[in-house]
Amino acid sequence: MLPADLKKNLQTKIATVSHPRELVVDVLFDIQMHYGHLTDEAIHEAAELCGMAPVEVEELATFYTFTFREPVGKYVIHVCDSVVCWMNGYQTIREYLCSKLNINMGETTPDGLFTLIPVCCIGYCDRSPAILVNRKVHGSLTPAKLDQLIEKIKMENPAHVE
Amino acid sequence: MTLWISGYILLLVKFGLVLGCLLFLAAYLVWAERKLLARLQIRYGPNRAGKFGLLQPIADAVKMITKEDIIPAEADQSIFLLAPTVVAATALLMFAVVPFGESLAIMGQRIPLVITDLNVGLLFIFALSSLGVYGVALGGWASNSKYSLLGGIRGAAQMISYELALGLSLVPVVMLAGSFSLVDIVNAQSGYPYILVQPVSFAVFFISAMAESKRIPFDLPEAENELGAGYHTEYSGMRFGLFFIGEYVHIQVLGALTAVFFLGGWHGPFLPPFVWLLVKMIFIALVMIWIRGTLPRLRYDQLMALGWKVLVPVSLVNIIVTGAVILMVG
Amino acid sequence: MTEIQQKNISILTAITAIGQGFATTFKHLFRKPITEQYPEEKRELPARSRARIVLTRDPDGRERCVACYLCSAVCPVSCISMQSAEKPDGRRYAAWFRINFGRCIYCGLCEEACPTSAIQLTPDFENCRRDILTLVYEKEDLQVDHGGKDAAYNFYEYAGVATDEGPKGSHEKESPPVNVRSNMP
Amino acid sequence: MSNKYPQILFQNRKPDRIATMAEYKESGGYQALADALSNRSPAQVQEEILDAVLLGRGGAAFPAGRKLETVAEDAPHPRYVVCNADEMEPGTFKDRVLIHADPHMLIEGMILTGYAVNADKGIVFIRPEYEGAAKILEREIRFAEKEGLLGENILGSGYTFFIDVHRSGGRYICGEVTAQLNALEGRRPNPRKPPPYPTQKGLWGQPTISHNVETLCCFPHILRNGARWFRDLALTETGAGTKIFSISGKVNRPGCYELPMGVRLSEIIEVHAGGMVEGSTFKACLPGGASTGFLTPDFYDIEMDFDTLRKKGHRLGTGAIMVFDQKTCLTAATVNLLEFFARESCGWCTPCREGLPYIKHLLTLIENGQGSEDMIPTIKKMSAQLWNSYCAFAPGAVAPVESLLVYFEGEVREHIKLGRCLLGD
Amino acid sequence: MPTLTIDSRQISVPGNTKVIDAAERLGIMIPRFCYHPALGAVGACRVCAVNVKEGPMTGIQMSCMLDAGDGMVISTHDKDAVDFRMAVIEWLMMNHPHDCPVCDEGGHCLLQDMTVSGGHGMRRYPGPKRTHQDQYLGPLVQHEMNRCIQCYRCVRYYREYTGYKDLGVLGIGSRVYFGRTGDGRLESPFAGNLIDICPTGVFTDKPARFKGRKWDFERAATVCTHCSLGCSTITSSRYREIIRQEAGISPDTNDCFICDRGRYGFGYANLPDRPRQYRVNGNPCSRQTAWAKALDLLDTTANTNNPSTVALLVSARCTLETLVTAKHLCHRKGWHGPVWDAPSGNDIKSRNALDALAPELVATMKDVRESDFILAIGTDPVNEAPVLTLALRQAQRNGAHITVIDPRPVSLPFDFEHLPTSPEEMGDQLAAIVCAALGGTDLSHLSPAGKAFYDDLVLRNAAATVPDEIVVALKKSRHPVIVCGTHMVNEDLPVLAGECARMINQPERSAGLFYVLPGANGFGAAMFTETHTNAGLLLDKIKSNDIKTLIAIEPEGCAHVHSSPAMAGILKSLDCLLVMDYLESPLSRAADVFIPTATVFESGGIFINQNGTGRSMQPLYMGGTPIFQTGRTGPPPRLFESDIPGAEHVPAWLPLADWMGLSLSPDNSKRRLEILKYTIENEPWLSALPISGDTGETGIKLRIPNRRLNEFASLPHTRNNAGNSNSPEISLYTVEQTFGTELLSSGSPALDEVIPQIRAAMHPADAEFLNLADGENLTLVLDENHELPCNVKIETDMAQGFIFIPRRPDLPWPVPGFAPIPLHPDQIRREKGDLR
Repeated sequence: MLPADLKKNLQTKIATVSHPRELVVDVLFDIQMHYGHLTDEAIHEAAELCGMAPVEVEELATFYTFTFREPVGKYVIHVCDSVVCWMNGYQTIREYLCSKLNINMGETTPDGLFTLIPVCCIGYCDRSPAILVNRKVHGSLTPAKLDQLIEKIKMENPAHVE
Repeated sequence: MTLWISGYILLLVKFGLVLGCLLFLAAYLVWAERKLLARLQIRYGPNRAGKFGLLQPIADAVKMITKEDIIPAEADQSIFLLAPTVVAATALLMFAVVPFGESLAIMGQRIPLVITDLNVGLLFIFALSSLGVYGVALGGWASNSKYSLLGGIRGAAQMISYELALGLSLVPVVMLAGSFSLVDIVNAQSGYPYILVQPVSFAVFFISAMAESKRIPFDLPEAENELGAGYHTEYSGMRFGLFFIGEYVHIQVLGALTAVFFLGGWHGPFLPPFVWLLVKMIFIALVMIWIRGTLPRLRYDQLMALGWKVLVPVSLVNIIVTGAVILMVG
Repeated sequence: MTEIQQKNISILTAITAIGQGFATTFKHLFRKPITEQYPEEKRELPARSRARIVLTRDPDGRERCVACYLCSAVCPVSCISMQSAEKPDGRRYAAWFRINFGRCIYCGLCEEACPTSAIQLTPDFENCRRDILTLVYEKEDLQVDHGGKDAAYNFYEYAGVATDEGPKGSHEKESPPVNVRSNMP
Repeated sequence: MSNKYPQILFQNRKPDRIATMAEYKESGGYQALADALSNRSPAQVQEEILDAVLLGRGGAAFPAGRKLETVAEDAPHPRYVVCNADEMEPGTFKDRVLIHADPHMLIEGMILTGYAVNADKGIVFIRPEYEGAAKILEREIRFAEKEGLLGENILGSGYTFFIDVHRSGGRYICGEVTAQLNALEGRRPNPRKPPPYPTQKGLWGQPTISHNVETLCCFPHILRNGARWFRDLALTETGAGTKIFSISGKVNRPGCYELPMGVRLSEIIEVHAGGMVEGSTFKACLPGGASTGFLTPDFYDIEMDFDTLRKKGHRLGTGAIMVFDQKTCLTAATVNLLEFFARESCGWCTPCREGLPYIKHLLTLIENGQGSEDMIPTIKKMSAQLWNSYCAFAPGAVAPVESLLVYFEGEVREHIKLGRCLLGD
Repeated sequence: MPTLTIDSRQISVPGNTKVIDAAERLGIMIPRFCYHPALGAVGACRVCAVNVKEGPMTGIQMSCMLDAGDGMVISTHDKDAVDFRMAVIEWLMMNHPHDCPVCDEGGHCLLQDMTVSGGHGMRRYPGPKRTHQDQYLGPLVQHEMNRCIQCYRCVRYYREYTGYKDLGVLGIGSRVYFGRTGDGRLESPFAGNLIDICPTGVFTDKPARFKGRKWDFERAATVCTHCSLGCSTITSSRYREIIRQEAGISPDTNDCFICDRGRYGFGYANLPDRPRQYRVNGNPCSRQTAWAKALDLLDTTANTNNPSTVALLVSARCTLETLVTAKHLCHRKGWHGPVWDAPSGNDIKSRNALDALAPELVATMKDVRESDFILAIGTDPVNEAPVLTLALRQAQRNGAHITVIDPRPVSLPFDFEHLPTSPEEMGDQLAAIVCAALGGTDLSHLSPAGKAFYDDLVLRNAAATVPDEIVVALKKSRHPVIVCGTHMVNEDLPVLAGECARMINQPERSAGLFYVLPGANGFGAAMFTETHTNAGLLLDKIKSNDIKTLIAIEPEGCAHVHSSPAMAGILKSLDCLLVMDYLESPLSRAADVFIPTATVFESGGIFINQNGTGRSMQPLYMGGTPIFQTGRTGPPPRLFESDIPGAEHVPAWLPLADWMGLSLSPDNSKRRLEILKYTIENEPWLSALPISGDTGETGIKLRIPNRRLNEFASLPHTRNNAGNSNSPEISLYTVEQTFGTELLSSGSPALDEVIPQIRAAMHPADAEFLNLADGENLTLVLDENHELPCNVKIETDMAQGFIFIPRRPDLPWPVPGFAPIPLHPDQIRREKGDLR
């Protein structure tokens, strides 16, 4: 169930546009923010809000990269695997992340903190190799930098540290 | 009066004997042909019914008689039924003028060993052999099947063509013997058989005779691989058997005629006359089988060319030569 | 002149050729026949001879026939009939399968059409019966307990349908099932 | 190192922060808007743009002025202007830099475009990776509205225009104009096949003008300084204006550089990008993003201009130059590019959906040394056949493959012969 | 008319023709997957590539996307085009499983055909195959996603064509998935068409799963008999069992699609308990015995009683041959009837409708699809004539305004206007709309009757208010169609609707009139049954002993009165009951003589659909007990027999013709032609039908004997005020539902699972008055002997003062639904405790 204020908020937002369905991606992002990922319930709620059929929303949710239909961690790390990053050390970064977090691409750490997902070019080729952490970019990465980043996040989320 | 009656009895006895012998011989000729043909082809031939398959003809006869007589729905029924009998009957009738030996004298009566000694026996034979064509042509036509029809047409064309050569080939023989009667012809050969003086005539006669009896290599009317079985494709059971009998009686008739015209008929040393005739007949039949086992079938145009372009001219030339020789020798 | 000579020669050769032919056949008269005496002498037929039809089994001993009707469709004499049905595990099979050997002409088209190698022709050819109804073979009569000529083949390993052979994606040359809701791009 | 060429779009670019509205105005911003609203008719605006030979900077290089003209005078309202900020071509990042450098330039460009076609609403369609840029735009749009530069009755001219920022869900195909319209409508972003063209029936069936960020940013400058000035900025006869080149790969200073149209590739690499990195030599580059073909050292001196490259059988695309050195296996790079394209195909038409994975699979086998000689003609033929797909996605996707097999066929065959990749990984 | 050259042959086609269609006119079949005439072109599959040699765009082009242009030169067998098509097939086959042997589509699979004809015979792609998990889509459609070739036909059909929204395309790229959000039955009652429309085996017929292959089926074009629309179907049978039905193509009626009721409703013909034996007094007997007994009984009655004590009952499921023979028999013998056994006075209303149907106004389904304004009154399309919904949807997609005036909670899969109105007020609403739309129109050309009618409309107009947009839409409309039902209306409404259509038919606006009639042959039944009687009167006459002998031929309502003492009493007062039917019913069990009849699949027959189009079908198969019943699960018995077991049945007209003294040939097919000849020649109205009985693909439009366009009927001016809202009574109506109420299809085992639970729909206000909540169980006390348990379903979108329950044949019913039943609140009990 969506919290009343979020629902209200979305309803007001939708009321301002002429076609409710044009906001479906924004609604999905907001609901995703609430649940962490798009649960089946979330799909139905988004559908109801936008006046669409659930399967129409599902069509979009399964289409886009940034709508997660499966559970993800608190921090979603998108690792760019397109050609420039690939040329400049994507392999190293990916392997380092996988071994450091002890998961494969597409998986979530058991503590629910990190999810690793490959992504196509994120437009930071000048700072390759680059990753997005919750859509915030981190470029020109080295293993040392990654260590810092992950340690910092882990520090900020003590509850998740086992 | 009694003479009249005894003559009839005698005739009937002769009929019975000749018919029985012919049919028996025909049956065993089939056996012999199958057996010999098999050996020519390194096979065994019939060997299941009796020792050496000797009971095979009887088995065949039983089968033929008991098999269903199928008449095609579209066939011309009466003619279809009649045709085989024409073939068989004409073949059998030809034997009426074939002499088996000198006349016997029993109880003071002179019994000629021929069913009837016609003074135009030769013509009688030609007439019957021409009639045989009707059986083939009618059978082929009445079946209302394209294979049969083609077979019948071929048969008619072939027999008409070779009839001529056959007749011409015998003109020298008649010239030599001076008679149309078969008895006279045989008697004329008491010294030497005509084959010695008329080898060309013999060859033409033999080839034409084979063509007349539709034997390989002249079996185009029934050519199995192109026409099914030709004019008798649609026949089954004993009606088919009649065609079969006709063919094998024909072989015997031709064997006998060859013997009569060229091999001195029943003349021969040591053995009784009719045995000689039999031996000569069988010999000719065996030669025919041997030819069958060796030669492939002619093509239709080859067949016609052989008949018209080779055999007829050759026999004509032979007649002139023979006539000239007779005139010269006197 | 030369032409006539040549013609003479050709007639001569023809006659000798015919003569040779007669000689050959005559010689054959004295050779021992090569015929095999069938019921007394029996010989092993090649494995691919086409005679009695069987229904073979998978390597694991299960029915191969999926009752796809291809053999009955291709049969030129319409001697095969069957009814397909589904097993609880999702396999398609023949609820009944019947071949009328009274009609069968042993052409082998059914075997060629069979996509699962189930129906096969065997060299077993002595199948004459007096009662024509006994020539109608049911599934039980046709089934054998081996894989015949193609012993290793298992159709369900390749077909891609979910059965007890394995779920989707577990068969030969298959990727695991697509997860359409995956977070992976 | 400073740039000797005039900086037009990057005039207010600062290394550490975004140009404010005040700074933009100071550099002459919004003058073109005020001038157009009061002194020019929409038709005149269109004419000026057409005159400037401004070619679309998003990759297709369609004349921007011509596109404006296709919106009929009596077309129904509302009309839309869509700003395509869904920059997902690998190697391209100019739009992000532009928005981060001077967001108001884009806003003014959009208003001007809106004015030129009498549009009612502008929508910035932005990719979710650029969340920062989206936030900046939203904020600056609010500022502009407060200043009366946007919204109802702009600068008292009676012209009303609103701008919304719309976030994509993140897919390459959303950058395709017609697919983008579907995405904006909350439908699956499959491309639509014209006709009708978006300028007749676009978003919600209404006339819609869609432009790339960089194209829109050129509008204020053209209108302020004139079409002639804009054309003269280019170094070549056929080019017009400046182009932002985003250079990445094995160069010392990757980044965005505003250079005149027609600048030589060698100059871009050696002067502006600081040359190749230590120990690397130039092997090839992709001149305009992932959907263009490889430029070999033979083209090292080429003038970077839409027309020149087209004549040589290449495309300038987005002007995103990715430089490969001799240590990079181009087969592997192409496999990576194909991986990207196969993943991003929307799945609408068969050649793209199935053909790209097919070619990718074959090329991967070759790269891994499991290939065979007969795969090369198969790939060639199939690449050519992919040109017959529904939208321009698949032809773009096979561009690197086709050029790989033209210029580097030997290298590919080497893989097959040796059964492995010569250049590691 | 552009003229273009395709493969060196020229053709002229109308503008806007696609090249693929132009080629088809030349007989050149260009391969296609995503293209479908009903769905249009989208250019997704790319398999219809041709090479354009001359034209605006040369080179490889998709023929489905390309408008035929003047002077185009096109090659379909050019090497480039063939190569490209072969490549497309290879791509499609990359991931297609090799499971054709176990796939039900095998044998009529477009992909198989295209793969073979496209020349791609050998797999070249070395990679693994993609797989998908399947979904459960309900009992009718089987899903096997591995086989998908992503042509998008299914979603385009399901979402765009029908308007239902629970099937979609999920995912992206090569992992796109066509399915629902989760397992579950497809909501659309037209989901079965997915089976036809899928070019390969993703959606297959579940009830027919693994039953056989197309080449083994006896197939014939048939006409659907599950409502009055007369959709084209193609029926397949094998081993004396009907296996499956597909949609036939008939542009004037169903286009390319049918509803699931029509698709799966054939089950009654296969039922194991279908009566296949003659019976005398309930005991099985031979045909001769039963025949003799029947003759004997009829003779006795005719001698001892007046012939008018014999009555003949027919229904709308009888074929035209049966109806005509029955009529002539009655006339010749002086019997009572034939009486149309129709519920709810549908017979009278249908006759009224046909009286008002001017030939010029007759609208076909095609007219409905192409209409721009549709006013549906007294009909619930999805439930009464499902395929009409699809026609409405097509009109709506093209921008038509659709209004439904009906008391029921009508739901359609698209946007429309619903005015929930009680049957009494529907006429007023209609009058108000027409009147308002005609305001300002010049009506001077009207005849006096027309003027009088208009005045009546104006009078009625005052009684109702209607939304303005309907009036505006009607005013703008060029091709409005009035659709009028016959079930949920008063007796005069069909006439009113017909006259209104006449009224709005102006020079600038050509109006159409479309009636929804009861039963497959409602048209025929209305034409050939006696007008002065009906089933209700017949029952009265039996009760009063005026009728002593009843011959019931394939009856509708009377047959399905379950164990009702009242009915049993009625039957007891008969001297003789003769039943002919192919369904088992209480009536057939009570018959003195029972004659099993053939279904339309076995006997063929002509049906006249609601717009007067005669459609015939040929017999599909001989009939007889299906082999799966004689052989159980095992093989069929190994017997040589000349008789087909269970094929004793005769067409219903045969005994009638026999009694009438017609001498018919003993040969089945000859006999059929003879009765057709008799039927057509003896009814001048049917003369347009060919004596061969072959009406072709689209049927033959009959000339409806009727009034001219400018004649108006005079209507009763006063309206029936029976439904007084102050009365505490609530009217209980039995209504049709897509599944479960139509007599024939409700016996189909395939549909068992989709028949919904019996729920009593009521307005929230009524529910509040009765103190009932949604989902609550309640019992309706019909009389002292009959109670009906059901479940409350509160519907906001319906008229007040009604309870609607589905008219299921298995309802315990005191009177077989001839009229609405007024219920006093006391008769509505909550299951637990008393009301209030």
